[in-house]
Amino acid sequence: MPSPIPTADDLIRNGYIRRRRAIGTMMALIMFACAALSVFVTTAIVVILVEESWMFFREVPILDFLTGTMWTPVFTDAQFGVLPLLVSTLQVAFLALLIAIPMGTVMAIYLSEYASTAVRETIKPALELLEAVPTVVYGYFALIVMTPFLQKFIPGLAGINLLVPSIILGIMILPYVVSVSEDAMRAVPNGLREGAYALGMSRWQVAFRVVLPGAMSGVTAAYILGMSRAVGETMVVAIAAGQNPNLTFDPREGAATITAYIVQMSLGDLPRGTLAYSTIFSTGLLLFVITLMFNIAGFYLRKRFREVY
Amino acid sequence: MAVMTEGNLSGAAATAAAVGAITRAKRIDIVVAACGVVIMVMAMGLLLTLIGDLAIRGLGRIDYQFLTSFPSRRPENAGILSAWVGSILVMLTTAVLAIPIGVLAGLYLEEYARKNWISNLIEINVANLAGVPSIIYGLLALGLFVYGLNLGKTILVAGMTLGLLILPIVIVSTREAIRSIPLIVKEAAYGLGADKWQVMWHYIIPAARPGILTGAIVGLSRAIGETAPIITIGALTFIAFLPPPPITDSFPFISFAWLHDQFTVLPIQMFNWVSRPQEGFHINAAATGVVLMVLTLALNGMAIYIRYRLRRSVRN
Amino acid sequence: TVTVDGSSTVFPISEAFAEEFQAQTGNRVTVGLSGTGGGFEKFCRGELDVTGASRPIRTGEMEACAANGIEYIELPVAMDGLAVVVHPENTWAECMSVAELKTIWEPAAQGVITNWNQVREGFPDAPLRLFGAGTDSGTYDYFTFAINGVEHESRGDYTATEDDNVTVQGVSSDVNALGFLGLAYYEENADKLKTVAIQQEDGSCVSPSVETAGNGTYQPLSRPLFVYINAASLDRPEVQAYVDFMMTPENGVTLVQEVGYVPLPAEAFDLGRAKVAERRTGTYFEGGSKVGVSIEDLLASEQ
Amino acid sequence: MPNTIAADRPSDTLPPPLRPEPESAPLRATIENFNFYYADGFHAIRNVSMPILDRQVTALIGPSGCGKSTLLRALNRMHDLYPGNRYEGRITLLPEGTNLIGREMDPVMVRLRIGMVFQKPNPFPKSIYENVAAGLRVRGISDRRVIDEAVEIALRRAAIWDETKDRLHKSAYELSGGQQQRLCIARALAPNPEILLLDEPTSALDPIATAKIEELIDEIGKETTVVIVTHNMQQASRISARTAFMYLGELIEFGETSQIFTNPRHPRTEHYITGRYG
Amino acid sequence: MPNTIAADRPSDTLPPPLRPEPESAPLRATIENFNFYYADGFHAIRNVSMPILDRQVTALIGPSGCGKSTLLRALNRMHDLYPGNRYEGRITLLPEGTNLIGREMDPVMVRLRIGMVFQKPNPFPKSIYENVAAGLRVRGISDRRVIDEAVEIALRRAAIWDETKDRLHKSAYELSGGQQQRLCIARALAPNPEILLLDEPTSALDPIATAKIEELIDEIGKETTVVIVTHNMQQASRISARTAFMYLGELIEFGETSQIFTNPRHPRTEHYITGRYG
Ligand SMILES: Nc1ncnc2c1ncn2[C@@H]1O[C@H](COP(=O)(O)OP(=O)(O)OP(=O)(O)O)[C@@H](O)[C@H]1O
Ligand SMILES: Nc1ncnc2c1ncn2[C@@H]1O[C@H](COP(=O)(O)OP(=O)(O)OP(=O)(O)O)[C@@H](O)[C@H]1O
Ligand SMILES: [Mg+2]
Ligand SMILES: [Mg+2]
Ligand SMILES: O=P([O-])([O-])[O-]
Repeated sequence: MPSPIPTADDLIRNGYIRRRRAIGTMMALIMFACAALSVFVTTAIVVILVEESWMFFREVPILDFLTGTMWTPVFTDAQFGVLPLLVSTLQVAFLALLIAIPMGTVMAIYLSEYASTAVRETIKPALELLEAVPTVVYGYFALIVMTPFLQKFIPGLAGINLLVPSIILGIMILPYVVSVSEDAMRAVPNGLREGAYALGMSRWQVAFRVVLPGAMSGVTAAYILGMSRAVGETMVVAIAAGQNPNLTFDPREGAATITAYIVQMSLGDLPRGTLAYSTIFSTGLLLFVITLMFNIAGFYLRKRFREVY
Repeated sequence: MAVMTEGNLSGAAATAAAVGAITRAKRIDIVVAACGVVIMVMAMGLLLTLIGDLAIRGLGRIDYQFLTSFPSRRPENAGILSAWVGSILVMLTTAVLAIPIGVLAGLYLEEYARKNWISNLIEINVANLAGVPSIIYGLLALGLFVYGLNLGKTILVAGMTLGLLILPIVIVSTREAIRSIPLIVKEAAYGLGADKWQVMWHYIIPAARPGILTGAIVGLSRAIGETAPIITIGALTFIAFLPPPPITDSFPFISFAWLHDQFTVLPIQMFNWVSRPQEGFHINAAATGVVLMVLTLALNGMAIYIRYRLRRSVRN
Repeated sequence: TVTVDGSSTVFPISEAFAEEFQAQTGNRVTVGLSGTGGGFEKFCRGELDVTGASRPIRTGEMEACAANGIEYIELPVAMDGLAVVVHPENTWAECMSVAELKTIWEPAAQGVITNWNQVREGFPDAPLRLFGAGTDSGTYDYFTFAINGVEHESRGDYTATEDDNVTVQGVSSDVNALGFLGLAYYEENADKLKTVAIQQEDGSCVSPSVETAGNGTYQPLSRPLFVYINAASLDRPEVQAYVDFMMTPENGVTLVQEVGYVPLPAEAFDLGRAKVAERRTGTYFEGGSKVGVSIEDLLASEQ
Repeated sequence: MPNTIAADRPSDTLPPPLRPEPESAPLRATIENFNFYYADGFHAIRNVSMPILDRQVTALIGPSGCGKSTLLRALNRMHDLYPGNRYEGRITLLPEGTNLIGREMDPVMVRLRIGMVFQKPNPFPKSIYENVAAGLRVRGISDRRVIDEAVEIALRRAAIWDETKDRLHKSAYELSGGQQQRLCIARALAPNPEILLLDEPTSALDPIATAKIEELIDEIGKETTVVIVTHNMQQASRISARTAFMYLGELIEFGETSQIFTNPRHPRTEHYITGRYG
Repeated sequence: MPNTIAADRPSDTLPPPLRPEPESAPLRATIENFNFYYADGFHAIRNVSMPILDRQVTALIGPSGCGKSTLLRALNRMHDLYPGNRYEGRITLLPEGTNLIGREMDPVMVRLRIGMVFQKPNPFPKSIYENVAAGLRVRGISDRRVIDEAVEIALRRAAIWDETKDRLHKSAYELSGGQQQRLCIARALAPNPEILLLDEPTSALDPIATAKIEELIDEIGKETTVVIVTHNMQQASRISARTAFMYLGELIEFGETSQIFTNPRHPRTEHYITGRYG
């Protein structure tokens, strides 16, 4: 009785191998297509942003766009200086980082150098919940709860201001900063820590003098990627920082960010082909370029710390 | 120890001189640890305040009626039926689109791609996409899906938009899950004579499932709370009906008409209600916020649980 | 399905109609919130059956509709007032003239008028923070027309929002703020805001209210609200039914009142129904807002 | 004997490696002038030639790092999984005469012919039944009865049928280490491989499990060609017919197991089997 | 000699470990009845007693896993970094007589007295200068001149001054492996530790770097008490005055290095140093 189990030669003869190879090739192609889709998405983003803001930049020279101090594109005296939006965008991101960097760094150090495994394993997921809260919810929390509360302590704090959304954003990106920098700190080899302890260092000295410098490129990546997130965050600023394109360096005042402007314009109907429609793409393009720079810088820094150890 | 010129450094004297420094260091140590704890408590405190505040304002409003009614001009009659159904349908579309594509892409990058400039480019690209602001995806959707392809402001478009948004999350988590599969399992599979795709399909994907699932859930929980891209595609509408059901009573029993229907989702409904003048609607908004939070927290909890189980099973 | 979109001011009315109509007939109605201008854009592309408007159709929009062969029937549905609001602790801006408001809002004020003391001598030296409707809204169009004299022209450096609640929130939390919004929004937030009375031509100061808006004494900021119906859509029974539903006094009066607007007198509904039945298309207002339109004028418009 | 301390540096005075003598027993494969380079350029196997006897157990021994695993894994083209590795020479499968490491040879085809068991038991995270059936499914077999039968036969041959027959559909992870290794052997046996490769299959196991598996290999070796890597010289001497001794990537001596262990020709072989360093 | 094959199982017939004889040379520390348990309960050091001679090099040798590193790391309380580890017995620092592993003893204070160099060079991600200065800064020294001088002395003692004096403020990562290890020695030497511990300091290095470091240890051992773990027996015999041979957590034999290597008293010591298994 021939064995029911085919030998390799049987499999060749009955075409099974050929079929399998065909399936394998096909799946490899499909997989490649899926991976390439991500490149296509980026391309599509760039194409759409450039194409739709083409009309805008035909009317408004790029230099005027980037250096003008007044942004009133849909009003009678139309001005197309994006600086008010850009300044408040960067201001919010900067203030958010001012909160997230020290807090995040100390917390990452605490988790990687001080906390026991049990504490770390409990805190990290709990922190992630901070990131998971829908941003609309944060937005109203900022507007309705935080602002009135802080107005009691900060004189001159307008009801709609840059400060409160910055604080909220800082807390929102905190878990991200913590988790990326903690990863970097944990990648610092134990041998380095032991070397430091062997010299008689105490924990904080090991953490700040050895681990932190050792993890610096990863920690910097965390800051930069956090910055990118803060720059791109939308609903919190749209709701709580207001929609007035106000060129100000006083965080107690409200001012529209790029994202807030886009949301505000989208809330109405934007007929395609109008200048108003193209403004959201030109500002969107600017936003994309900024975050792209941060993201790529972050990518390389992260990659570097992975390579060092 | 005659060679030692600095007497203050030698032997026991060094220790004595160091005592001050040590005491100081110890104090700083305590301060740093305390800072860590305080910051943690502050962050968690904010989260709890937020949840608490939302719950105080909205929890009382949530009842059967609220969950099963359409929006209404009267806040006390209004409900979130169309919103949560819309959210679920959009999530479903998002999941069906993003998960398979993301998994296959992750598989390709981790197992198939040669290390060359193309794979390098794709890698940078995925890392960048993960950081592209969600509103940019909204602009992409507006320019490409709504106007470019004329698909309208439908569930399908929302699903595709959010699908693209979470694609990098799925890709990254898939890659991490695959990377953590022990080499010996993979070698065992190849050793049996399996070809690459068989190894992927029968061994790698099943083994990576928990990791992929966590990533997908985290992605979906992010998508469910996304507001900006949905606003951008223009879906701020009073919707007091449900899309056609996916299952029909006549052949072929399955209908995809719902994909092309208009919709609303929870964050949009919340946003809409907050912009009403009446206080009653603000309470409804808070209640919607509670529902939204419960959903995202539940999804995240699920992800954390799966990850926890995964870790335990790896340890064993 | 009946598709309704347009003015956010008219939205509560449309929503009420839609809700009741759906409950009674089972027909589906979607109501969007694109603002008057946005609504007309879509309407004239033929995407809508009904669009709400807080000002009459503009010439440009009429042309767009004509270009696409869209014929429309104009129906007034309610009267509304625009309220100029300040913080309750604002003690100086009790009553302001149209000229003063124009000083604040005209295009030339952009980047120039930034302090209260530039508005009137005696006003405090305090920053002036402005809130108001976005450019897609009829509220904006009507306000600019009534105050600045030219529709759709104003300064641009203020918080321009399609979401009136932003204005409520902004003004109620800032002593130095000034904003304008629909009367309904003010009434719901009367505890957080204070209205500024408007000095009439005769020198008297009139505060906005349902009464003064309805009887025409609050000028120039009371205005009619409209819906425009795509004439071709009326061939669809559900659209016809929806319009009939709107033009029934029980609905037209009670629902409008319920959502906080000034309803039209009963005879307006008969006129409206007749107009629909005869498919009388076009606009009475010939291309733009008119100041000082009273209920009587509206009735005349339907003759 | 202080000079033995230096023995871990290869001495230059030793005779060159012995070439294997021509075999009279029937051959299943021959390795000819085989060289292997890892991706980093490391020359791990140096010009090895040796026969593999049909239906016999061949043992590969030698100190850690000498290239035993590398050679074994070359036999079923495991190295192809990692880019940059390079084969040279010829490994001929007999009687067909195909070159297993030829460029035109699909590694999957090689692995369909040659099964492998690894050092650490590595069952799949599936049921016991599915583990054994895995190799059959890969070959496109889906007939339930065929699989049932093949699974039983394989589990019996791997001497683990009695322990598993009542829990075939339980997870393989519930088995002990020794049982898991026998399961892996069953898994490799199920599709009837032409050659079975075993890489230190007992090194992770306790003596009792080891004894069971040795017995089993003895049994299997009667019907299947087996190549086994082991660092346990008693094991090699107990179960193999031929033994190859490798050192620093070279084949030092190949011969009948009894001869290698009682009368090694090369001094380094002798050093190694008598338990000295290197 | 087939019976030596079995030598990797501990035989029951061997004599018990020898206790070290009383030392006549001056002592720097004594280990008494020392036991160590890892957090998982593993009893890694079993009742070890031995002296550490003042200004001499003491070598710890023994097969892999016997507990050499564990014992060495106990001497500066490295195990305290990982919760759950347990010490028993006494390690007395002389002449003060303080118990290094006493409960009331602060591990930081122990580490301030006893320096350590690890198997793999582990410079800090800082400049060469700051690496050497690190131990001084920890001790609250901030006077620039004092540090400058101490850095130079330490680098000279570690025989790396010439190679680094022109790039003191460059990153330590720019040095070669051997230079990094000498830098780590300089770092440990800079604060003048009372005892210097070295855990296989040359195992990651090539022969030339190794020779340099051996020379250096020889030099250092004249003025500082050194304990070194090594798996290289030639190294132990070359640089140490006393050698301790450990096996499976126990101290088998302790004595003068020359005696241990030429005339071991315990058969297991002999087996080990003559290069046999186990
Ligand atoms: N992936 C690799 N890349 C480069 N060199 C490798 C790789 N794998 C193994 N080697 C080297 O090849 C040599 C042979 O390794 P191999 O694993 O074959 O030894 P072995 O004889 O099986 O040893 P053991 O008994 O320890 O398993 C060793 O020197 C090893 O360091
Ligand atoms: N953290 C730990 N937890 C539990 N057991 C451990 C731990 N570290 C080491 N061991 C065990 O303690 C024993 C002694 O280990 P140690 O590192 O001291 O050996 P060693 O003599 O230094 O060996 P080598 O020469 O390989 O470095 C070993 O059996 C090891 O497995
Ligand atoms: Mg091996
Ligand atoms: Mg060690
Ligand atoms: O939304 P509006 O009514 O202001 O157009």
